[in-house]
Amino acid sequence: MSELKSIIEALIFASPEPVTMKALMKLLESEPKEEIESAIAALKQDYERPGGLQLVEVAGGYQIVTKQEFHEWVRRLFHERTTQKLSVAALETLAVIAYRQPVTSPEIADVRGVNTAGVLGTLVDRKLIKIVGRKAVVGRPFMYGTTREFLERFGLNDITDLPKVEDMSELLGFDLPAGVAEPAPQTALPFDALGGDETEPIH
Amino acid sequence: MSELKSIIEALIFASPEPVTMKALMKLLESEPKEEIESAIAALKQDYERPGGLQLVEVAGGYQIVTKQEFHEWVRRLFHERTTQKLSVAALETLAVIAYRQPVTSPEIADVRGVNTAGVLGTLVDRKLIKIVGRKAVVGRPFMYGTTREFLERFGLNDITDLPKVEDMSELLGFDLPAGVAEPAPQTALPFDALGGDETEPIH
Amino acid sequence: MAEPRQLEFESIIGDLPVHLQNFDGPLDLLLHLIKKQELDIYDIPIALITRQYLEYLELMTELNLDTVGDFLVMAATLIHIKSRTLLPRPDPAQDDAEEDPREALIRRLLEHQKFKAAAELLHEKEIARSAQWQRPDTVVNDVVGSAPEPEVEVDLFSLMAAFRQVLERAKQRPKVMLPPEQIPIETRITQLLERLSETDACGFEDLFEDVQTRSGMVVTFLALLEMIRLKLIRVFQQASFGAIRVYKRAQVDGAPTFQGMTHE
Repeated sequence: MSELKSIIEALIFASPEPVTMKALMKLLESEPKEEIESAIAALKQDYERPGGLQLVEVAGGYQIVTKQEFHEWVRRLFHERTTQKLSVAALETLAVIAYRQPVTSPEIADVRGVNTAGVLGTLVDRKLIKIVGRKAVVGRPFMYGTTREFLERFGLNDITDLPKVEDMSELLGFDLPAGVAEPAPQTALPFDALGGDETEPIH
Repeated sequence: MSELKSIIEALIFASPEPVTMKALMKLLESEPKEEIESAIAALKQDYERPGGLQLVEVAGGYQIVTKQEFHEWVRRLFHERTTQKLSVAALETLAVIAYRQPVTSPEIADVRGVNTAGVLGTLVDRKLIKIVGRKAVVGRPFMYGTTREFLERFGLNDITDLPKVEDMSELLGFDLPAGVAEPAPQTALPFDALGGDETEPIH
Repeated sequence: MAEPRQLEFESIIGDLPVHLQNFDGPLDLLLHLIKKQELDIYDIPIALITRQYLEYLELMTELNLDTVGDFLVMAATLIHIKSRTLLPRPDPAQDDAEEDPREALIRRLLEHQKFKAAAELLHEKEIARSAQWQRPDTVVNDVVGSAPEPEVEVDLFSLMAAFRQVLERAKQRPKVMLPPEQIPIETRITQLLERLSETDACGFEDLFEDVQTRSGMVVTFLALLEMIRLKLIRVFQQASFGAIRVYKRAQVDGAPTFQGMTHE
């Protein structure tokens, strides 16, 4: 029965786990076991055709997966995925740099509450941030700032064009926790840090 | 070329989101565009066969999903749907944004007759809309537009895929006489607002 | 037996349009009134509709609904339109640019209606789409080996939202208490001596007037103890729990000297 085969295919495709015969019998309770079995046999045969997918038996159930021979392509898909998007950690780091620049790695880690050294490399590779100088403190850490590409990407004329935290709360209808929007030294949004005197520009 | 078709099928299957032509061209850089296009055409035809799965075009890309007609069967696999429902207010606000984008909060409130700030927050949180720029008027209010997630959720390929006004007469229960349905600057439904000159696009 | 009570309640609002929560704003309510009476949207009997609208508004006010505000503006508009219909029409030859408020209202109603319909069509699309099931992510984990890191689209909003997220998280973290800038005791002694030189004696509390922080108070107190030891001041209390007064002392021979004093 062709419709039964199609239903089983849809079920196997959509199930987060391999679908066992037992599960199928429960889901298709009005169908006799033999009918289900022969539908599965027919489906298996369907998947013998050339194509990118295969029907495998795993953990006592059935599952549709890509064929082994294409694994390299699939792997590549996940590698390439990172051109348009950023991980949450990278985006947060970028946000801190955008609003607080110039800022050092320890300072970013301090605001985010986690170490972000690895992410900085990604952002530099993507040309969204660059090293803008060194801070005149112990260890002379690099200071990071956003690039021209960053401005272009976000459609900003210059960095003062970034929406303020206050704008966000007003327009999105949520309140910022008290103190955050205030220009306290730890939370200040503005760009007063740009070209501050503790910086040593490179070249 | 049958192998190319298989690779594309594997990629579409494995991708967590619809695979665009652009992404395919990047992944398969050694293949000429025409080859990829004809492979996709052939794959589309393959999916015309009876079965539980279909190849759909959504959010500007291709995706393999189960056929609608088996929805009830598949639903049995899950205890409940994980996607949350949208309220009528959210849906109506979304409609205004979808057809009028880019559009500001006061403009939306004007059409809906109520302030929608709270709903906007919800829609932003659910990634169905996003800020796309600021309007060059007093106060420089944010302009909102729909996201890729919006297209995915509603099964639209792109924004021109939205149901047309003509399809609405039935729902409206009356005909729109000439003059009223005319695309007057303030009342037009279609997509004339996209890229209007008073806007400052963000990307 | 809740039923009779409910009936009673329904009879109160029986001749009123509908359930209150059904309306999302004044345009919604107006559309409902028009539809319910099968009125022609292009030729609304303004007197009738205004009366019904106001009745409804009155009920809302009685029930103390907090959305009344949105509805008041529309009431004003309706009354304005109604009053205009009572006035003699202006000379049609005199074409003034101002739009007829009635036409403006009709336009808004149609517009609103159109988007309600659009929302319905969207909802149909949504239902159709939700009947299409996607491959669950777990299957790909099996293929690729590990779950790819969740990623977000990079745009201005996500950037802002990320920053807000960081700030909120920072807010929730217990603050590291940095030792506040401390005034050295020597400096405080000099300050206090200056203060006492203006008056020969003052109240003990008065010497704390200019400090706000706890640490400032501690420093002031330590400074006072030191000043007593150096015999720079004398402290008197009238009675138990009485006011404490601080007197400046002339320098006493043989007393340890305070290094910070400049006039020595």
